[in-house]
Amino acid sequence: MSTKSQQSQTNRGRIRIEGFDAEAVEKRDPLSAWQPELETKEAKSRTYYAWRRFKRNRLALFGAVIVTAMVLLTVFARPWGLPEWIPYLGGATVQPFSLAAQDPATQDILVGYQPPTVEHLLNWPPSTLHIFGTDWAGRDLFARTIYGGRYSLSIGFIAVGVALLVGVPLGSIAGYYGGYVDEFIMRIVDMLYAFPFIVLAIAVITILGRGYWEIVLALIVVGWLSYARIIRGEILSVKQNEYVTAAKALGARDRSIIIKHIMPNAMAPVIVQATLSVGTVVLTAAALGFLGLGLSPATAEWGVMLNVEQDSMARGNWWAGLFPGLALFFFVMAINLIGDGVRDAFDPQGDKKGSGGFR
Amino acid sequence: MSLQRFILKRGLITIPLLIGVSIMTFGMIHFIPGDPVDFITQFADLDPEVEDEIRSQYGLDQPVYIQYFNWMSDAIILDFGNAITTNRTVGAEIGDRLPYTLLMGSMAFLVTVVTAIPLGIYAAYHRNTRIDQVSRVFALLGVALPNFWLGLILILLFSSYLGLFPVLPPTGEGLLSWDMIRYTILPAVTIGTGATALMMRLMRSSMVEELDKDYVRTARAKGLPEKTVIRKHVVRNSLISVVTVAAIQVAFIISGSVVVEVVFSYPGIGRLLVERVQTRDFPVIQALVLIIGVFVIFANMLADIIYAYLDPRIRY
Amino acid sequence: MSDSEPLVRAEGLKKYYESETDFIDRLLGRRSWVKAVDGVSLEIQEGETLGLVGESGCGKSSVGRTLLQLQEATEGSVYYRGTDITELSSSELRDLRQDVQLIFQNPQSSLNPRLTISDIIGEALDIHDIVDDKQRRDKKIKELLDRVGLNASHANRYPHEFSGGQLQRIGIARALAVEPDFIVCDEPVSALDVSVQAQILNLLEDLQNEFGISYLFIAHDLSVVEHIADRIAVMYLGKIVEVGTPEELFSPPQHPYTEALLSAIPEPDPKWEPDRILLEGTVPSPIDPPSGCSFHTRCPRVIPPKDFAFEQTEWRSLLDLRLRIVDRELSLDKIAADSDSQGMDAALRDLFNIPQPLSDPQAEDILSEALSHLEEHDFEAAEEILSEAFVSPCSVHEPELQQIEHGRAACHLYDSRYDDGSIEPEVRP
Amino acid sequence: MALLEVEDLNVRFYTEDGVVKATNDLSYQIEAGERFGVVGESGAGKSVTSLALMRLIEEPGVVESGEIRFKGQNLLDLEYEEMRQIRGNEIAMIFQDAETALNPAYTVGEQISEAIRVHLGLNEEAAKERAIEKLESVGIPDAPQRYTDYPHQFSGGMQQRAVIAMALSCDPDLIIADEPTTALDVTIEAQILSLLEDICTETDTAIQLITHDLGVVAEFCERVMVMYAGHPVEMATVEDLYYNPQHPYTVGLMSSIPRIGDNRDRLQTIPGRMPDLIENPPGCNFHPRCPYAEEVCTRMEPPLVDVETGVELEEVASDQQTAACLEHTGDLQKGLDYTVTVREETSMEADGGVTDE
Repeated sequence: MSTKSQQSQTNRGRIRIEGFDAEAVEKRDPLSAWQPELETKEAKSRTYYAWRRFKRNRLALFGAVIVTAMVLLTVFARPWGLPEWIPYLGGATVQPFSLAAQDPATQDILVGYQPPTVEHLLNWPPSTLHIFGTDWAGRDLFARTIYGGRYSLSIGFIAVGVALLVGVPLGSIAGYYGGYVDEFIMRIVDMLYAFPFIVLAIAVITILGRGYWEIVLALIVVGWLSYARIIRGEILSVKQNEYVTAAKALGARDRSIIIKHIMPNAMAPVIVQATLSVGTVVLTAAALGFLGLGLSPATAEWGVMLNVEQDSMARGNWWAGLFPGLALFFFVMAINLIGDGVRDAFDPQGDKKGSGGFR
Repeated sequence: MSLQRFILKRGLITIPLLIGVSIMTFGMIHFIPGDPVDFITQFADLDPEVEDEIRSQYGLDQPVYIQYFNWMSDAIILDFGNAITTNRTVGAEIGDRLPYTLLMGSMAFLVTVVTAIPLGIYAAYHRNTRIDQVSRVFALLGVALPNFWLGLILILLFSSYLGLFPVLPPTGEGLLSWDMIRYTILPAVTIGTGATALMMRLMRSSMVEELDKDYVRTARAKGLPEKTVIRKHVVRNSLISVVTVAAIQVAFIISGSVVVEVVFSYPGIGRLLVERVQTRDFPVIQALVLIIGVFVIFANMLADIIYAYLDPRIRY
Repeated sequence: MSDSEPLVRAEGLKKYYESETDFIDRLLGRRSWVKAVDGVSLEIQEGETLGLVGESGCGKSSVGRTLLQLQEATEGSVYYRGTDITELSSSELRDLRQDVQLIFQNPQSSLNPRLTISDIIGEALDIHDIVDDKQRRDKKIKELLDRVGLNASHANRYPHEFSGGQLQRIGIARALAVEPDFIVCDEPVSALDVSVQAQILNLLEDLQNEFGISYLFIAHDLSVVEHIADRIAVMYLGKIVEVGTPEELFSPPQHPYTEALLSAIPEPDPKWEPDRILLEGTVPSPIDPPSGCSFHTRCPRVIPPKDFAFEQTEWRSLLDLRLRIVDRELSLDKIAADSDSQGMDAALRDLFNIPQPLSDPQAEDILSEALSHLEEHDFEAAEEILSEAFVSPCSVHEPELQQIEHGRAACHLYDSRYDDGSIEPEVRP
Repeated sequence: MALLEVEDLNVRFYTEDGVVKATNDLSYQIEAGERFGVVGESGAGKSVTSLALMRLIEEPGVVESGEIRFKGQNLLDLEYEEMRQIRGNEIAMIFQDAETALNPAYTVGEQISEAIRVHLGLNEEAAKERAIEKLESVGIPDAPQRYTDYPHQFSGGMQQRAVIAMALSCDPDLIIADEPTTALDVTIEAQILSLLEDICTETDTAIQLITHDLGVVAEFCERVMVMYAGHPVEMATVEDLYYNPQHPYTVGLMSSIPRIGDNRDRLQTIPGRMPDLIENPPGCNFHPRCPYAEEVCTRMEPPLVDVETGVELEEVASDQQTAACLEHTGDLQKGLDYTVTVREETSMEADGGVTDE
């Protein structure tokens, strides 16, 4: 600092106040026990606050309970063995429990379309334990419904997981590097977006044919688009933050900037979208099953079951289609509740409102 | 940027998109493992000569890009060749079905707009009250209910038990006859439920966002009556952003119609698509996929242009 | 100024951004450039603070970022200790980051919300391998926090728990971690309250005294810069219009823009009687800056044209009228309707405070002719007449930074060649 | 009776983290035609005060107690419809950020004339004419043309002028200007301030100017209230406040602002930071940051008293100086120890307050 010359033409700065001794305050012992908030609270990350908000959201917890329960039901529906191709252990049973008394595939034409009645629930003859009734072939609907969850749920989680693995890296590259890479990737996304979700899935099925992994693949082809779009948009906005410039100014490499600074701050909306997508994907998979473009008609998949029973439902055998539909509905609803909860946890509108108008 | 300029720009962006979509649709058949002739002949055992004849008849002996150009130049004049299963022209097949889907789609769209927008506005204005909670539950139901299952239940309830609507589609009636419209109500409502839930949510959130804007506070500070504040400054602005959502609705309704038409045995293009996928009638599938893709692209373009027209920041 | 090579020196620095053109424009080859920085030269000595002042959009932040090579310069060179850093490879640039650092305006957005304070400062240490083992790293972080006046026990907290002033201290600690010799401070106190602002300014000064760091201190507030800078550069529309020590800058003769800027700052002294210079209009767009001296459209001291005898205010009013005609920003119908039958000529003169008649009869003739064209709504003719007759060197020649009585300024007022308003500087006396 | 009398106003925000005490027993008056400043750092409760006057505090904020008398009438008692008639008509507001305060979907002109139509009952044509007049009066060139422009077509300074024109549209008696120039450059700020000053003198409108900039206050206002942590800590005419501050916080603020040409090498600072208004320090809220604080300050909450008599006043005359520091009630032992010097003029002693020694 240079010393300032005395004569200032502007006649500014005439007033001078001296004696307000800030250092004295810093040196003296605090007069009272009062401490600024920072001193009294423990260190908590934003993830912690998000988790706390999620836990407080009763609807979201309810959703989480339903999803967990359904996952457990499907896992313990029937015993579970390792695939045959694994050497030595092939065929070994890993999960020995069986919640469903009957095998979902056991037919008994004699009891076909047996409605669920109170009698069935109270009388406990082991052979007629059909609490959800039976379908046209006399197969136990309870067993079929909880066993059928294996298809829908696994398709949902696998397809969303893989779609994330495809969409997030592609979207990130597009968003971070921009330019021609961005143009190329996003134009492909735009083109695929021209086809409605299920139409595109049907088109892929047309090419690949039917089957479990074919459905999963079709749903991945359809699913990665939204993640790529969202993460790209998020990255474009996160990139504007000065902490990214700060990292560059420190000499950080691109890779470390993406991993450390950009991705953690851009992921929240993707996670929300992925959660909600599990619901959409399960619905679409069931719809494909319903349209006869999914698994084979004998499979206990929810959509397929509804397809097989649609005419008899219209004829009044309401239970034949009620339970698979309800299962589908509860699962998707629960997923949506969780998704909403996650969104509110990450983007606490309530908090912003909390101090809204106050400044 | 002027509006004309915006339209020009938006139109120019659409061209490569259309080309891309057409190439993808055309390429579909070439991704399928196996010989295209087999699909045309339905895997019949034929002499190699006959096969070659079919090959040249369908232009399959030419290089791929020539095939594309031929297919595309025909497609532009809506000539998609003959359907394999029925041997009628694809154009005629689709022409028969398309009006029904348009009828159902527009009814569903109407249902959606008429219910979703007022409900969304109402919920947003009374946010965090019981009314808002109820609307949230409704939205959740709409999103989570599988539309094919909902359709089945509606048939069971309204057609089978109450007999309010016919179970089977009327035959021999015109498109806009009362019977046809009555028959279309249930499928339209089925699709509309999901679409309404989606749009209501978006309307609500866009309105909530608007309500927090500074200019709403300004309008209140000006002493405008609350009704004017909401109608003029909040609803109008949030409607502008909902226009874009309407385009998403189009895709959503098309998706829905594919499934719901099957549930109701409705004679539209959705059911046609599903039927022909099962019989592997590729010319029809290709034509339908292309038409749907082009339709969605134009719907999006239209929405963007309307948005630009409504938003003065783009208009001027 | 010393003769030795300055620590940082920029020469003819230009930074143009492509303005938001869409692809139709690109297709037609029409591109326009935002001239954020348009030929800036400056030098910063070791241990010196150079203040860079200007209004929003004048390009001061771009200068800072280009100096650090966070943005590529469109033209010009930046020398750090004599080497041209615009030529460096990316790995050499990374090494340079250990010597030059940046402090940001917005303390909230400049710290990653998902990292703890020790992660944030530690990153700087890790990138340049400043400490090798964890213990020394922790100790160094604590030292840094201590140095910037924060409680070292808060190292594992997250940014959202701190106030703006504390966050700014963390930002300073991060910059200090690599022990730089030069720091660009980009509006470091603008977002802070006055009491905290003073704390940060004092901290920056203490650090300078302790470590001999040089600063480029960017701000829009002259009173803040005056307190921290050894020299101040004033920017207007991408160019430096005046440089000097605070005393030089605040004592006349000055660049008219500096004068206006200074006079606009409200003084916290109710009895102070300002002799205020109110600038008309707003800063022109940097896409298409005015010809000649870019300040001439708002300057209260534009040199009058050579052949006329104008009063200064009269000339300024005339210039304003001309600029409005050029922009076609006159609703003649409304003016005519409001003129109370006194005629368009008089109404327009009224509006722009142009006397009737002008003090120079020759100029009066030209003006009345132009006004009569306006009466017929013929903007083009009026524009042509006025633009042809009244030409000032300020609108024709771009002034260069030159030595004036105090410091250096870029203004034709201090160039004897233009004293008479002539526009042909070749004809030297 | 003053134009505006605020008495013991308490505004609370019930947030997740606790109750935010945004204003605490706030009382002040504004006379007709007066230019009244409210100064304080961010979080001091300035804006809440202005929103409370308009009854525009939103969830989860509540006006807990107090009175706001405008022309003798308690605004808090009014029916919604009556209050609406006052808003924009008798009390108008200018917001900080003109860009967001204007609705992007309507023309600037329409946004001005809608208020005119509502309050003055003019028809479309007459309202438009009046709006254009107002636009002209705030110095917008070519107003008839600009009337049909949209906000995004205006520059920042012009937008702020339009917002001012909007506030003026119904000739209010009181304008509440909330940081009207903070978002603007100094040269534009100077234009806007001189415009506001002209308007006030011409139309005899009172202005409550909220700002954190002590320079703006000195230049524009006649009387000032300094706020700290939701409390008014000092109220005085600008001359008194700047030349003879009586509350340690005011003193701290005054000594920490950088002034051009004051030849100081180092700025003085106020240590620490403002409390978060949820859990305020006991006694005097300022004591943890105050160099003059004593043990008594942690126990007693200082009332706002006349600095000369040490008496709490029911009604404060406009030239009286009041401050909320125990020094003035005689409870402080060591007193305040600071000096105010004015260069090239006689040095004024303010050692330990004026009353005691």
